[in-house]
Amino acid sequence: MEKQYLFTADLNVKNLACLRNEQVLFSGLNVSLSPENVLFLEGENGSGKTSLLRILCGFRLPDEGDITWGNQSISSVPEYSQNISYVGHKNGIKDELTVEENLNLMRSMATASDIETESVLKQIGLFKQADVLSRQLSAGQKRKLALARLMMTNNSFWILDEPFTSLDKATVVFFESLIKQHIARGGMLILTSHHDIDLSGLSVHHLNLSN
Amino acid sequence: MEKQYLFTADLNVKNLACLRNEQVLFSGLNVSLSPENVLFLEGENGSGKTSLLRILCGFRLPDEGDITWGNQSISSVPEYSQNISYVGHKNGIKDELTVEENLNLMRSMATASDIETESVLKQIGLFKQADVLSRQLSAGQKRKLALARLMMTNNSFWILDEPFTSLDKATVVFFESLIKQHIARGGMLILTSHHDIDLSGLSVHHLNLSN
Amino acid sequence: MLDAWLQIFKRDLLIAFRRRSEIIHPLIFFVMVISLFPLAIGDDKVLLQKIAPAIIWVTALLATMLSLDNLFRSDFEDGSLEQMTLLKTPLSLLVTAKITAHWFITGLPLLLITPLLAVLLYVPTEMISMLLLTLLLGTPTLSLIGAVGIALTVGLRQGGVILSLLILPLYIPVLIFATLALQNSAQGFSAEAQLAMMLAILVLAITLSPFAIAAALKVSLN
Amino acid sequence: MLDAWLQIFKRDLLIAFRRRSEIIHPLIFFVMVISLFPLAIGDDKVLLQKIAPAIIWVTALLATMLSLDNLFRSDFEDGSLEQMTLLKTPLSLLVTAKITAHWFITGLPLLLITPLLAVLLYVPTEMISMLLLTLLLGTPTLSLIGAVGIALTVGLRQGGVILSLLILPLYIPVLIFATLALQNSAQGFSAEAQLAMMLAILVLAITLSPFAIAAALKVSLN
Amino acid sequence: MNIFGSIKRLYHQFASPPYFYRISGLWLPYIMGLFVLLFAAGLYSGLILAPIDYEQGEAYRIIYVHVPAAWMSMFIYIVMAITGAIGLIWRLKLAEIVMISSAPIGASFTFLALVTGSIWGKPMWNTWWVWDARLTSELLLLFLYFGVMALYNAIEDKRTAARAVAILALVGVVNIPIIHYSVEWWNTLHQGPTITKFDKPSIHLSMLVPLLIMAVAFKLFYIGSLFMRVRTELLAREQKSKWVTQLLETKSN
Ligand code: HEM
Ligand SMILES: Nc1ncnc2c1ncn2[C@@H]1O[C@H](COP(=O)(O)OP(=O)(O)OP(=O)(O)O)[C@@H](O)[C@H]1O
Ligand SMILES: Nc1ncnc2c1ncn2[C@@H]1O[C@H](COP(=O)(O)OP(=O)(O)OP(=O)(O)O)[C@@H](O)[C@H]1O
Ligand SMILES: [Mg+2]
Ligand SMILES: [Mg+2]
Repeated sequence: MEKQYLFTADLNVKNLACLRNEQVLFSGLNVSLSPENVLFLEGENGSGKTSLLRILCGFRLPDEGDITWGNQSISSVPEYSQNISYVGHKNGIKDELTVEENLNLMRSMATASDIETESVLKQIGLFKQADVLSRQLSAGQKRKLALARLMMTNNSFWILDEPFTSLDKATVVFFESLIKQHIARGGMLILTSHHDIDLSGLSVHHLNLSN
Repeated sequence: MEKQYLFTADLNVKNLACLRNEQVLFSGLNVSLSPENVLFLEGENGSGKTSLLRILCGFRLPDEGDITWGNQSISSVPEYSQNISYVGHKNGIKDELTVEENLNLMRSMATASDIETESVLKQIGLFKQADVLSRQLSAGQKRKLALARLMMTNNSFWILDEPFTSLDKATVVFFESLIKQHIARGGMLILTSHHDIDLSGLSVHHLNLSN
Repeated sequence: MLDAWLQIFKRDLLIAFRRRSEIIHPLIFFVMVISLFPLAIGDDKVLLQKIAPAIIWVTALLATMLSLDNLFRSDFEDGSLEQMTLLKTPLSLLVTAKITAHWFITGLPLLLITPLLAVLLYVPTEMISMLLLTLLLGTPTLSLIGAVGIALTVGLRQGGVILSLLILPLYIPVLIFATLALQNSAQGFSAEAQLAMMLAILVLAITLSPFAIAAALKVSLN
Repeated sequence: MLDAWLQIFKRDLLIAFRRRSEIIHPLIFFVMVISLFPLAIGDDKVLLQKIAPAIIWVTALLATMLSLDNLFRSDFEDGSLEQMTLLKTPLSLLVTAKITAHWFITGLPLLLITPLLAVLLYVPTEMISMLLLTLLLGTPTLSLIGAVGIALTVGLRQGGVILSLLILPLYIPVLIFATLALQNSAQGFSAEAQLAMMLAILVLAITLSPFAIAAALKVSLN
Repeated sequence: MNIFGSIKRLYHQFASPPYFYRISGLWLPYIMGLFVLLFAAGLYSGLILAPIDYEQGEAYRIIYVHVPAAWMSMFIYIVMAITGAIGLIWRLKLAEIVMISSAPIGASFTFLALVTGSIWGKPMWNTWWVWDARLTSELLLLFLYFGVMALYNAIEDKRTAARAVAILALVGVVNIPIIHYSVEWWNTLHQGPTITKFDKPSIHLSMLVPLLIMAVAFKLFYIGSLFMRVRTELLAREQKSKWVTQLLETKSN
């Protein structure tokens, strides 16, 4: 049994609004999420899922509303964003580094997890490619590497935008079980996906952004 | 009932091999595909699906083997590649053009189909975004626009690499029906997808590249 | 065929106008870099007058080279290049559309602003027309040759291909003939020989480089 | 904290060595552009000697500006930048790691090759040390200021496009002080005032620009 | 209730778009009217009442446009930097709009200073342009203004654009002292400080007074045209907000 996460709290979103090009994407949005819970964002293409996730990460300022983490505004809790593992549409890996170098870099920049790089490589099936430049990976292999970020650190809040694009079925199953472990350890997760994801046994809240 | 395609022939792949970084991805590959048929490429991440598709498009030369189109080597039939509609991992749309301009550009560069741009916009659900710069689209909206390429021209050979990434369910259903129409008109299709695609009623050949 | 040419030509012009800055940038670069020299040298009229043609030509050359940087890059990265190779119109023809558009967007404005800069650098008025003539004959050549280099580097981004190493040596003949022509005409000699040579190079570049460019681009798709 | 700094520093050096051309390119550019001038002007010793410091400085400035182009671009495009803002170490500190690495990769080689180029341009040997001193004080400032411009434009696809409009005006004070220092010392006057000024600008740039850069990068992520 | 709180409240009230729109609409006619009066007075006293300069003859009279324009070019840039900082820190929309609306006005004054300067330079120095420090740094100021406008136009999302521009304006503000002190740091052709040495202005009072009148007139013109620009920009940005729709309704009735 893995260790429980130490740093967790409730996330509360109140009356949130987001504009793009003077168009309201969503407004008056209220959500909250506690540890051991999953928030599944749904909505058609262009409904604002990515925009919402980026606001939660702090990349983008909301046009209205407040986001609190344990009753404090997220902008006043620096630990909040340091505790996020984000995998967005972009992979966030360096093409010019090898697979192993990329993994080690991810680990060294944050509170590292205990797991060995070698073991991660084996689990995501890139052990043979450890010394290959990431540029030479296939689309799905790159995505695997991006998701491996989740295993390298000890962050309790995961934000995943369409995480399973290009992944083959076996890898999807692996990451699904990783998500379950994460939740069991007291983690939190917000994700979007247009494909069905097996989250059976977890407490999943759905939020649909289409209107 | 739509018009049948005029330019079609059998595709034959003989003894094909592809190397990447001195590693054999596949070799001794034999496939053939006739009009009104679908070839579904399968295989785990990094098994060489994209590489195979790019060879068929003529972007990459095979390391061994022959590809013929109606018994002629594809390199000696310039019409072969002009008859391909390819949607790869990259979208092939110009960020700085509006949605409508992108569509018109796709149409003007090849044998155009009869369908009106406006009607395409409505069908793919981008009618409201017609004058939006493509850079400002969401991931899924961009993908829709890339796939709209299929509707703008009269090409009988479609090559689709992971076409439905980021698409919402309604759009997936729409493009599935488009594929069925295409095949009914005597078209050919090669595609890859890690997600299940509803191709019921079509004659689908499966080829698995994992070994 | 010509239709596709026109479409690409129009597309590139349109994109440039959308970005607007794409047109102004080489111009601003040209003006700014040229005005760096008087600042660095000091306001010495005789000296500036002497080196003005060299400064203007070297800067025009750099502005052209730098403005080319994006000529195929974005088409390569967004996948448009793949699509272009699947068209009826041969790629070698399509690239000429792109280069023509590029010259209209960058080369022409340079020509138009040159008289003003020449005056600021104390170039005698009777030499300005010769300066313009050399630029008119030279900048299209620079665009064409530069495009070959860019095409080679676009796919091999990682491969250690060094743009200025590829391009600048090829630019040097143009530069030498142009400045020789200017020196000759400043001293009252005829510059016809040099101008003829520049014209010859231009014709050669127009006929050959499209094929080189198309071939290089196809390699980059591998 | 310092650990993350070192990691980014090492990462950037490693990537640069992987690409190799990244290191050589500004150097090649520097050498080639400087050698264009004797070609364009003709081998006039007195003239070249007079304008050599100006040429070297203007070219160094351009080389720095151009080499910066990719400083944040690839981090932005592949999503590493997003990840960097989620770290414990403040972004303003991490960017200094990147800029330091960048200076070691581009600024330092320029310094090392300058004596050779100076000799080729007939710069008197006693002036070379002053030239190096101005470059040593100046090029880090150029990197820091340039990085602000780069950070502001990184989100724009056409990034490099308005770059020179943003950056070159900010470079000019450095250029003026450096060339004034050189002129003074060439005429046997003291250049201390100018050097002190350059040092002051450098200190100012080191203390303030990291914050401006980090803010600009965050804006780009929007 | 403390004084600090009431200042803050006042400030927030003034910075709220509808309030600003209403107040500026009330003030605008007076500002422009005063501008016209002062401008006429300045021109009259400068071009007709003030004595001829014993060295420069009539040509010097261009000073009444040149110097105020040059001052405005620097003043407006500083305003941009300050409002930019306010916009960055407190995310005040109005500050952002004031900043970005100032840019074209500032650029125009800079252009005016350059043109009048070089018109003046022709009789004085016998050349339209010299590459000296003040002239060059003023030219740079023009480029900085252009850079600000170009960057703003290049970014679609206007709030993002405003933040980016604010950073640029703050960084570029270092150029202002360089312009101002350039005549002291470098020996240049350009006139040294004559007016700004307040302890002992080396200019005759009868020349100084019209100059100061013109300076005030130019400031008023800036404020007036700034108000007009800000008002249109506010309307454009807040199209969909309640106060604008109400405004339009009352207008159309
Ligand atoms: C294109 C040419 C010129 C430019 C760009 C220019 C620029 C400037 C600038 C920026 C200032 C304001 C300086 C400050 O307050 O810090 C200024 C002030 C002034 N300029 Fe010029 N100028 C030009 C030509 C001239 C000429 C030809 C003259 C007359 C010989 C002249 C006379 C003055 C005077 C008397 C002042 C007021 C100085 C003071 O601050 O006390 N300028 N000019
Ligand atoms: N540019 C490249 N240079 C060198 N090797 C490459 C390059 N692109 C891909 N490869 C290698 O070729 C193999 C096949 O890649 P390909 O992209 O064809 O896989 P794929 O089947 O499409 O995978 P996915 O399902 O992830 O898209 C991979 O092992 C990869 O490492
Ligand atoms: N950079 C941008 N500038 C302006 N508008 C944008 C930008 N990015 C996205 N938008 C707009 O914001 C809206 C929401 O985009 P977002 O990426 O959040 O959608 P999404 O729900 O993630 O869609 P998808 O399922 O396709 O990923 C879209 O309508 C899009 O047009
Ligand atoms: Mg999305
Ligand atoms: Mg693939």
